[in-house]
Amino acid sequence: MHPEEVIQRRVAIELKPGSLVNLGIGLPTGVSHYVSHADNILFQSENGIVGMGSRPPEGMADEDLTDAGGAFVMAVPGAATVDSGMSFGLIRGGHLDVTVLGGLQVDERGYLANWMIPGRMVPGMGGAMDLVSGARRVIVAMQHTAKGGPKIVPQCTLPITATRRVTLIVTELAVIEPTDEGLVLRERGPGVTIPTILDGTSAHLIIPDVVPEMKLAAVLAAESQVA
Amino acid sequence: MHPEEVIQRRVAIELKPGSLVNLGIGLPTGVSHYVSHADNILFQSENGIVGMGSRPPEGMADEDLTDAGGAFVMAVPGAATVDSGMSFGLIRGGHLDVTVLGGLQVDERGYLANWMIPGRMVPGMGGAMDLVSGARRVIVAMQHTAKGGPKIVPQCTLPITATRRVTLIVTELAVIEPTDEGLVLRERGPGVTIPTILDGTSAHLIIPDVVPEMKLAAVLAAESQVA
Amino acid sequence: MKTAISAAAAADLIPDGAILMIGGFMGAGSPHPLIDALVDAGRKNLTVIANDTARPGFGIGKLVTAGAVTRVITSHIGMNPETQKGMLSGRIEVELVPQGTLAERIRAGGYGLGGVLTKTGLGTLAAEGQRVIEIDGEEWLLAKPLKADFALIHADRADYQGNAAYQLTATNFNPLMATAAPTVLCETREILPVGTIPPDEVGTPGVLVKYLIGRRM
Amino acid sequence: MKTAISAAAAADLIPDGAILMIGGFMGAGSPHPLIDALVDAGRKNLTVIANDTARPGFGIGKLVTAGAVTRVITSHIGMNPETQKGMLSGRIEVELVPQGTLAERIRAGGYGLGGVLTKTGLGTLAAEGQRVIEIDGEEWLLAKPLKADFALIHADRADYQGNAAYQLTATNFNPLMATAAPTVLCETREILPVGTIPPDEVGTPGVLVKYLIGRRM
Repeated sequence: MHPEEVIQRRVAIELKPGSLVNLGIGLPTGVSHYVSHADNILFQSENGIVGMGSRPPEGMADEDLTDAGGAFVMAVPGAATVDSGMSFGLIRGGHLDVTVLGGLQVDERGYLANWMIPGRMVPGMGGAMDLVSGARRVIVAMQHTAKGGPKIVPQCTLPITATRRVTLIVTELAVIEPTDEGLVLRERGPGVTIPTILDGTSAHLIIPDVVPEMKLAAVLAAESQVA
Repeated sequence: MHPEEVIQRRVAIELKPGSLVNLGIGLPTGVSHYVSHADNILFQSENGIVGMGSRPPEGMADEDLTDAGGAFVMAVPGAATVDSGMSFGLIRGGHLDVTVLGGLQVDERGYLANWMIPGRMVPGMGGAMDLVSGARRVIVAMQHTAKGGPKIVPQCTLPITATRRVTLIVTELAVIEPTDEGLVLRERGPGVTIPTILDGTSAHLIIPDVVPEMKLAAVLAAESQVA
Repeated sequence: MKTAISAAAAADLIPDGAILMIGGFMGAGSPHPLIDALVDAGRKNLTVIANDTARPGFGIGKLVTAGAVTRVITSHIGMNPETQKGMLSGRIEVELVPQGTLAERIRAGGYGLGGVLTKTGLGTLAAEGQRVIEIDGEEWLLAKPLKADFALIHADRADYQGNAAYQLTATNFNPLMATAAPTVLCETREILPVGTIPPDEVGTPGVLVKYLIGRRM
Repeated sequence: MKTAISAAAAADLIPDGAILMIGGFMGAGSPHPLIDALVDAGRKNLTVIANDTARPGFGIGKLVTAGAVTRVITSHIGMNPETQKGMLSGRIEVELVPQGTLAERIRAGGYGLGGVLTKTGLGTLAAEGQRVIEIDGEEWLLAKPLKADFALIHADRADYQGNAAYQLTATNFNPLMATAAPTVLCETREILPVGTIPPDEVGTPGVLVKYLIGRRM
């Protein structure tokens, strides 16, 4: 299984029926492929829509209906559009249940760095700082390492996105929960051993007696996909 | 002529074509009777409408279309409705050209008191403090005296509405402009002499060499009335 | 999908002593059936955050008349002598807030902002006990965010997802209050099927609304 | 009644060195004909306040490509390598602001508020050089209001009074920006007779708009 699929299917399990969810551009967006329509999960996009749908079929795009990356989307029945003030009111005001974001680094404090690499890549924070500060739950969905180097580190060397501890880190190797005591290893990836996880992690991990293998959301029939 | 009519017709002259105007409940509301429809003046009501019209004919009221006093109104073509946040954004943000309010006292600093009499009448400030702080021009429209006592005083004894100097005071006896130097008598009421004005005023008035009699807006045919 | 309940069932959710935001402006755009149900249920000791207390026997005025209210945060009580009498006798604690500041304080509560910086009220009684912040040599009054236990709002129409649309000057404080309480009860003229309110007509996204109360239930 | 002018005439109103707010989000809801006209007019030294600088050759990206922009206040330049290159070379001064804070700073400018108090950015690079205000033991970042000389917005439709209505996610920053500049230029698909946009559909009251630019002129 491709690492991205593992991550997306594991994150999908975290999304409770009826919740409001913001998925970052890239890997997080793919989580929606594993969410059942029956769960009535609403996707919010910070450019101003609650109830974002999937990509429109060829020829049915509208330039006034896009996602935060500028790509065309559809709206689900019961969607609402809002201006940028209210969009971030929903985010900052604690009305967003979950945000799923990519990460460059996460550290033992549970702090996320995901918006710049000084001198090399300065895209700007966009909505990331508001999302990490304001969402009720922050899930970091990222590959465990980058070019073989650890991304889960003792302390972020890259500029952090917020001084708020994220809720959960999901990689293809592990599910890790930041706590008062530090980073706790909660689950292992499919067929992954604890030494493999430790190998790819420079942060200290607290290892409970039992670390089960992660469950993954089912692969849905194409017609159930919402985005 | 009734004192209220003098005040209303004099204030009407202050309203420039195309401007956005908020009229307080009571005496100020009557100013609209002397405004020509051709001047395209828009009336704003702080409960959330730009383009408020007159009272609806019998049987044509709608409970969702009211003025700030809760009375039924109509909307002019091109009206817009807004929530309370934006309504006061227009007021506080300097987008309102003129507010016309009643007054209990105005003093030599040009400060207005119009929202309470301690221990006797505490209606609350409603929108008055925002209107006096935020409108580009603040016109106080009031009778010159109350029960024979002066209302234009050296310093307000009642709680002030704002520490912002009002633009103009219009009474049935006089038009007075607060300036850096103090209160300047600009105009006399119809047939009113300067001694009569001074008699009803406890504040110091600066009297220029020429103090003309005030001009009044014409009485319009009923069909021209907008409110 | 949101639960559609009767006004009486809605009143049952609200305990004595609760802090309520109630939409409306002199009664226009108030959730009248919810107010009636609270009076019928004999609620006591309520705190009401609202633009005004309407008039005796109308809108929020009914709660004042019934003795259900012991504290109000409001901009105007001038049309309700009963609220004024209650304040002067000490039976009702009244915090008077300039209307525009009240709107922004509610929005700040709902939008996760730390406060409101305004010139309105500077140097007046409304500034008493409040902090003045100097920014680049200018003074601003710091007004704090407001939140409530319940927001009781009125919408013209809503769908079963909770999406609410407002009409004309009945809009007023309703969309702001819908953001500032964990439990939002939306009273509405009609509850429509999901998908029948166009996205641009929605003033309050359904995610903010917990209960719907239709007038024809 | 508002003056309806061509995009070229609109560009003539805007001098080199002006501070502009430009609506849109990755190009969606941007006033594209006005951007084209500014490029055609060869404007220089502009400050642009906008959510992003879109992509090279699209939306605000065209102004960057043309070298018309020397300063941007924005939340995201990640899709436009030219803006990033300009920033790294020092040719374009870039102030990066979290998106929600940018929206509130613009609104504060337009709504007469003294600033924005937010937790977003606290303890990060985005807080550098900014004031932290403690309120009841909690820390908040103070972000200052933004204003511009001109706001260039896009609306779906407008009437000759300047009332503007927005559509779907093309709304974004447009209604906020329409409050924060003394001269608002509203580019729109169609200009309609006064009275044909229902009051509840108006997102920006006409009093805020100075010039209308129709696509079919």
